[in-house]
Amino acid sequence: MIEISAYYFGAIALIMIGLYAVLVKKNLLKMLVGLSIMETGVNLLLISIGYINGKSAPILSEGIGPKQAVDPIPQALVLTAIVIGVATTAMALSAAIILYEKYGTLNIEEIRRLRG
Amino acid sequence: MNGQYASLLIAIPLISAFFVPVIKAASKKAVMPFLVLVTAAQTAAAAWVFNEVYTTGKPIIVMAGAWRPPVGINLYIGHFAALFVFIVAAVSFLLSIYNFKTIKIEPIDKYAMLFLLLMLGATGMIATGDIFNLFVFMEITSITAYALTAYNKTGEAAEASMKYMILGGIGSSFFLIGIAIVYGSLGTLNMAQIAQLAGSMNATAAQAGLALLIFGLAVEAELFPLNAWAPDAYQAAPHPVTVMFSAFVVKAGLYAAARLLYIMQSVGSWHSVLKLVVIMATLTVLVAEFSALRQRNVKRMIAYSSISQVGFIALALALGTQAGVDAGVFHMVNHAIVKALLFIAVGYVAVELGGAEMENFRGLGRRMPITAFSITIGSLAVIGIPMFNVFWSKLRIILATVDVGYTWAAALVLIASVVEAVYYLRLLHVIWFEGSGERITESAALGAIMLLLVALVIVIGVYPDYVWNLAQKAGADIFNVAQYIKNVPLMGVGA
Amino acid sequence: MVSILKRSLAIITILIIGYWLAVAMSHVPFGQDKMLVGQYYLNHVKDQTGAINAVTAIVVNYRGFDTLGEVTVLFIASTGVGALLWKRKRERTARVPGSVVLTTGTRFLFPFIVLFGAYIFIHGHLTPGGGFPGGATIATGFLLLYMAFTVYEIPHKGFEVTEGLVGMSYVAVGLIGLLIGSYFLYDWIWQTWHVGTVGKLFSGGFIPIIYILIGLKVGTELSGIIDNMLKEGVSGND
Amino acid sequence: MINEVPIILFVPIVAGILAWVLDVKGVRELIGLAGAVIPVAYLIKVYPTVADGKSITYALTLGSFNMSFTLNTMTWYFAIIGAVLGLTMALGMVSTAKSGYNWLFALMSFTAVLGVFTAQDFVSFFLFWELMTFASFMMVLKYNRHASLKYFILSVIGAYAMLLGIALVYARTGALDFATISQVFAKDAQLTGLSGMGYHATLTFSRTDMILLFTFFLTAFGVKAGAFPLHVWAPDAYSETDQSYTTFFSGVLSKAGVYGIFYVLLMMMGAKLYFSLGTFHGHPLFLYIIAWIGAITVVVASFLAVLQEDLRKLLAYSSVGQVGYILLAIGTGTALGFSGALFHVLSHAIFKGLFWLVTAAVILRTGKTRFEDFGGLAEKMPITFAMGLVAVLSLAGIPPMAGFASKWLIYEAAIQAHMPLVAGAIFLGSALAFAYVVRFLYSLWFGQRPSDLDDVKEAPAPLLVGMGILGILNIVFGIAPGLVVEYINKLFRKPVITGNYYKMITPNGTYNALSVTLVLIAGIVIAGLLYVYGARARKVPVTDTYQSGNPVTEEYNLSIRRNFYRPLAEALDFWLKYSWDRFYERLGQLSEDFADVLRKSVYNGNVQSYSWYLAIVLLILALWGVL
Amino acid sequence: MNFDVRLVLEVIGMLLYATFMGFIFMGIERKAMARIQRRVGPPIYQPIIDTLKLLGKKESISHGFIYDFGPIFALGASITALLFLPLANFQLFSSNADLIVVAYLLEVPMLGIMLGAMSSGNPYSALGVQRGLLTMVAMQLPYGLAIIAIVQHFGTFKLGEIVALQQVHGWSILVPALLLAMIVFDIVFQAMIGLEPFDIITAPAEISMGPMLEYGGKQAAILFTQHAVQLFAETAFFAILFLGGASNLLELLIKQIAVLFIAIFVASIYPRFTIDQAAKFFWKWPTIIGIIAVLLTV
Repeated sequence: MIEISAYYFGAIALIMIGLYAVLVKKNLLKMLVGLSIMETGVNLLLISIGYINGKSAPILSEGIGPKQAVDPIPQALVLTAIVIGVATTAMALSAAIILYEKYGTLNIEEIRRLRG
Repeated sequence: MNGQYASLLIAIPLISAFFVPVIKAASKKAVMPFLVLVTAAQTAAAAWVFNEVYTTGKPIIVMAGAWRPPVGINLYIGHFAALFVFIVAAVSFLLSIYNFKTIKIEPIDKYAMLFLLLMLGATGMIATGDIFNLFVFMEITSITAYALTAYNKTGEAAEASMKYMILGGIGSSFFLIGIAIVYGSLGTLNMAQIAQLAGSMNATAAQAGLALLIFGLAVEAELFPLNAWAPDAYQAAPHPVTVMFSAFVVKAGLYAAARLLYIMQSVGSWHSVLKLVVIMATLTVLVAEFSALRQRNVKRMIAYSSISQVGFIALALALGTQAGVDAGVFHMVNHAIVKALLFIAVGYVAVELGGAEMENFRGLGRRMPITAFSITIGSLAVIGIPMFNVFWSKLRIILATVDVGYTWAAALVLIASVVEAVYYLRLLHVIWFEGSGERITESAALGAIMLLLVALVIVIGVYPDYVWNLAQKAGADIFNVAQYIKNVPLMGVGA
Repeated sequence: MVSILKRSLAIITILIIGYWLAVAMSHVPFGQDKMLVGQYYLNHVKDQTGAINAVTAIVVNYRGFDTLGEVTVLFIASTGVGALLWKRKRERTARVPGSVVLTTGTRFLFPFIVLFGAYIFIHGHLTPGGGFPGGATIATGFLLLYMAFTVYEIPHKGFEVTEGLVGMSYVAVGLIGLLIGSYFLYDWIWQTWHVGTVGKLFSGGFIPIIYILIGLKVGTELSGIIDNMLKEGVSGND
Repeated sequence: MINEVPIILFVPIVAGILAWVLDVKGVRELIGLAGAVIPVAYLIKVYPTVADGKSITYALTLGSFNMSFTLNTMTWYFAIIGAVLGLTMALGMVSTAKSGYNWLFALMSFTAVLGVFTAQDFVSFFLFWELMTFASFMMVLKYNRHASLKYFILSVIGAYAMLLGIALVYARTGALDFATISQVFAKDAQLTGLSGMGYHATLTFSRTDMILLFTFFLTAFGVKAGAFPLHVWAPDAYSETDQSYTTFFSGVLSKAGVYGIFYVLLMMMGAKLYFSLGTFHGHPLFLYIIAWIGAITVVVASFLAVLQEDLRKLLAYSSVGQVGYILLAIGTGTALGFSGALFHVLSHAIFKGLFWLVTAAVILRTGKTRFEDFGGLAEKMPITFAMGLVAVLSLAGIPPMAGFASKWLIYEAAIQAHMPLVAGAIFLGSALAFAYVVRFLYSLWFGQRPSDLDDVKEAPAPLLVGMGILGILNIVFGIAPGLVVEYINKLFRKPVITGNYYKMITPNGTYNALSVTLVLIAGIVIAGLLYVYGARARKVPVTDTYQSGNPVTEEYNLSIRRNFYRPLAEALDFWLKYSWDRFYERLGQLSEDFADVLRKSVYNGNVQSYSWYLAIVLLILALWGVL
Repeated sequence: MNFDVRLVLEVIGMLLYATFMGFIFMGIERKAMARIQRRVGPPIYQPIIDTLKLLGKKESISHGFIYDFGPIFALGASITALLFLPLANFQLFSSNADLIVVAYLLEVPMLGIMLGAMSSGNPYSALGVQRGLLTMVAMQLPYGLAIIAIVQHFGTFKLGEIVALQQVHGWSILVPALLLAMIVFDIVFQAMIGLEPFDIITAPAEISMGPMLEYGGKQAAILFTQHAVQLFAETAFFAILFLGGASNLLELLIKQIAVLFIAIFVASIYPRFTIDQAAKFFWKWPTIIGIIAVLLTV
């Protein structure tokens, strides 16, 4: 069996839970929630990559020199990724609103006018 | 002007997009003309960059904030990017005129912003030299695309958009995981540096990372079976947006995938990844062409055709040879022109006759002769008739494919091409030899646009050398990774 | 039956994929120093940007392009939501007015929330936070207003114009850099003039300026999204 | 550098485009005609050069492919056939073409065919090949969608097979020009020959490669030549277009396939194919296959031609059958056979061209195509009838005609090559040819004339000129086959067939066309004397015939117009149940259904399924990564 | 070709001889048939009388130029075919054309007859034409195979050489393969000279002489003459190919009559086939035998 950190495990587990929701849930909103969970998992994964044992946040105020800080880049990336996630979710939700208006349902199996 | 002004390519659309609300507050009518202005400016800037890159023969490295890579993010406007940024800008310019006729649904100001941002996203994706920045631009592109797909606000549009979002969301998540793995292994995000260090990655991690990156991009690049969103989105999106999808959005994805593929070529399992992409590309071509065969909606039919052509390009890019990449780039250019032409014409018909159903095309030759002529030339070009541009790139692709030994792939895509010929020719028959109707006055501006594209198709078809040279240079830009690394002025951080 | 089959298939699938990811990640050791470019940032952040928050410095300065893109993404979201939910005439349809506690609390808290948000983005280069959290905080204030008052609406036009102007200013700041330092998004304030002392409020080059802009922008955009989502089209239209 | 070659090549298409753009009645005909005359004139001008064995080359670079076009002894022969037919086509089209569209694509295919014949590298060969397919397809599309699609699909399958072949050659040799590739093949053939003797060498092309190449190119050329079983497009396509154009279409375009087989399969890779594929009963296997394809094509197409009820279809099947003769002759693998094939290329072009012009004239004047609607036109269109008779005599292989000379060579070649069954096919085929041309004669020209054809006029002058050219050529080359044979000998750089202008001497046979002609004339004169000696004849109408004592009125139809060869169909009923055409149609239908199923099940509209696709890809990646 | 007086005389003499003998053959045919059927039959010279009578008719009708030209062409072609055969010691033009040419020339008269018949406009004639052509189609395959067998065996197309080789090595029919070929050829021969069971083309009782139906007067006379010449040429052809040719006219005549009698016997035994039966028949046994013959001689 492989050795894997709990943080990684947690992040991957979140991603997989999200994927599971997307693959199984019939309700559109639940699928979107699944997507969000995936994004969260990815963000967690990303940020846990930057962690270095025993170091603190990369704010170089008193007592924390360049050698005492964790990798700042993943944090910056995650900041961006979160915003992107928010944007996607917002878009998805507004599309869902329209869908509900036009189809009267959020069941994914009934939203199938475009096919073939 | 120094090369850093190439950053205007990003700045112009962005600042203009932000300016739109201000303009709208002043006069709502000014929005569309403003769009024309901006795209014209962008085209001018892109033309300047293009000229600069191709005359000096050196790429322009835009370093944001004066930080040398890998510390800062750099834009790498090499031969490929210069060429494609120009295509993006020029197509957008044409579309900004096309918008007048096709976009009637409010709110137009929002549409204008999204339009500019889609252009921006594609430009950025093509130009960037940083893998995370690529992700950001990819998201800009795709979120704009989601919004624009649903722009018509019909049920179909929202449905298509939703499909696109879910698949795109999954794709981008996994892409990000890929980034995480790469960053975690190498500690850098700069593509040139990744290329330098890729060989030192742990084989398993590298394989997974590369696979995930390609997976994420393949969703954007419409490779089967990750392209299920594409026909719906193409069909439901407003016509200019469809043109953009086909002409450059998907190309940006393809380019990004190709770029990542080649910079990671020292990864152990590189060849297997290539083979995988070849298989997917071949399947893309096959499935898309067969799906288009009985299509009753012409726009959707052409969408399928577009997907299949994308498969062609992906096939060429994944061959792993210089010839293949050159051919792929050449096909990208040709496909951008031809599909822009087709979608513009079909969209125009749909606007004038109330839908892109096959029935509306009966007697089109008599009703809208210029449009019908454009569709004809476009279709013939796609089929690969000589004297039209696609012929050359298809020929190149097949030669390159067999050269690598993928005779089966070449055979399969050619079979698919036969199918393609069938449905296009059926369309042509419907247009010219069936039905009739009263003449419709065609818009002069659109006629001019279409004829311009027709002229391009024919000129490249008759004299392909110029574009082929461009494509060769652009192909070398993608393929020659050593040169790429050399071109990026990496500062010696860590390396 | 089908559902069970599907579920079990899904579970098997995600287990395999998860296992694969785990295997891949196991080669990216956790908690170890893998920094390459990161270390460079930590070493030079103070003298090169004048900020002590390395993350902020990276976000705004070193990787300014990302942030520009990020702002754009949010802008797209707001525009997109606006475009999708656009109706010729829209109204709020909330029926139940907020309770006394809520309304009073909101009235009382709103200025502080805004202030706090402002604080966050102004001090972005010194403390954790920055434009995005700050803007989000401000938007929470407006959300509170929406929840408390059934008729409340943000001043759309003003918000939209602000959004645009602020965004333009951001790009303009970048372009000024291009003019002064001949690099886009060049930190002309710090690198040219070295304004301020490291660790104090007036430092960090253009980080505070950009964060203020971002804060405003995020605030207005998120508020706009909230507004759009809360309203519904009046019947008979579209 | 501009020499004759580019002029010959590009004048027609330029003229076509001009005619299409201007599209003024009168002007477009003039331009089109000019576009067809100029190549002929220039080709005649360069005749002394090519006859000397020199060649004229025109090279250009397009898309960084080096292309070259050469007129040499070989290519000139095909080019002049194409050009003359093109000229007659243009003459015909002056009368029959109603729009610039026809001129554009007819002349485009003119250029394309010349390009195919003169190309010296695979790129230009393929380019013009495609152009040719496309132009001819457009000519058919205007008249019939189904026929044109069938034609196009098969052609494109062929073209793509060729493309694969080209790509394979390119992959192995890195070259695209014929000269280099020929050298590589020649060298490789030697090595293969050596390795057969126990000497080990690394070969450029393996046996599998050669089998692939042979299949690819044979498919490509077979489609265009209309070889069995890829012939099904031909009858429909030949008939569903402007009949003046069919002159060219059937007379020349099908020869492109023959040219390809001759040039690529035989001259370029013949030796290599021979060594790689081995022999069968002493014949090189690949030639044996070609010969049998030819033989089957002859028999099948001729049988079907006999049974047709439509004038155009009959001629179309006949075209297919005649091309079968050419393939068969090539398949004999002897110099004599090749000579016969080349000669038959010429004679088929001129007699079938003549046939189609006659058909064009008839259809133009009557507007009918089915045999049951015709009759008694000989009186109304005597010159056309005379020309039709020449064509009939030539096709049926009546001695002093071009058709006989070439057929005779093929007989000799096939029998001498010890391919008796194949030769038997020729006997059968020529009897069938006899049968179907008689049908042509009877239904069109003789018998009782339907009353609605009473005011039919003689064919228009340009058409008559076109027919005249071809008719005279038929007779000239028939009486003096040496003219052609002498030229063909130059191709082989040795006298394959000796003799003089009138006499052909093969190793084991002779044919003196002039003496046959003279004796025939003498015989006719003798018979004529007998006739003159007899009492004067009184002319009576056609209906005034013996009818077992039954008086017949004018309205009573005395001609057998429908199902003329019914008994044959009855004798063949077992075989007629099977049809390749139907087979292909069904195949097409099947693939369309398949496409439907695929489309509906893959793109089923459910985004969850789509997500599953993604998951499956991930799963595959995962399995591949983990395992 | 230089003008050769001797050749001209030979040609004229041979034509007269052949025509005369051809008529006699026709007479023999009728007489023998009658004798077999236990009738008296007309005198052997009856065809000559018939022909002269027809030629002497005061008036004949014509359906147009082709109607007249058809028989003339047919006769001309028959004469041509005849003159290219090496008849005994008379080589005539035979060095100018070989087996294939002659085989073709022997079919050309058919075209003339067809032309004339078709232009007559009589449906029976048309039927005759159809039957004639179908018979030809049917018989051509075995016919071709027989000829191929000959050529393959002797390795030459030249009739003169074939005759010479037979004179040296013995008759063709002594070779087993060529015997088979001869059998095939003999079956075909019935059809060539229009006798039962393959007299489908004229089928007197069914379609009233088919192609010849409309003809009377001088045209009919020409057709009779043509038939005579053709009969002579074909029997000679048979003799040349299989019976070792001849060194003088008498020998040739004997062989021709022998051939003729075989044909007559066969004809009087078998009833007429319908046309599709004929086709099926020809494509079955004669073809198979022919294939065996050619494969044996490869």
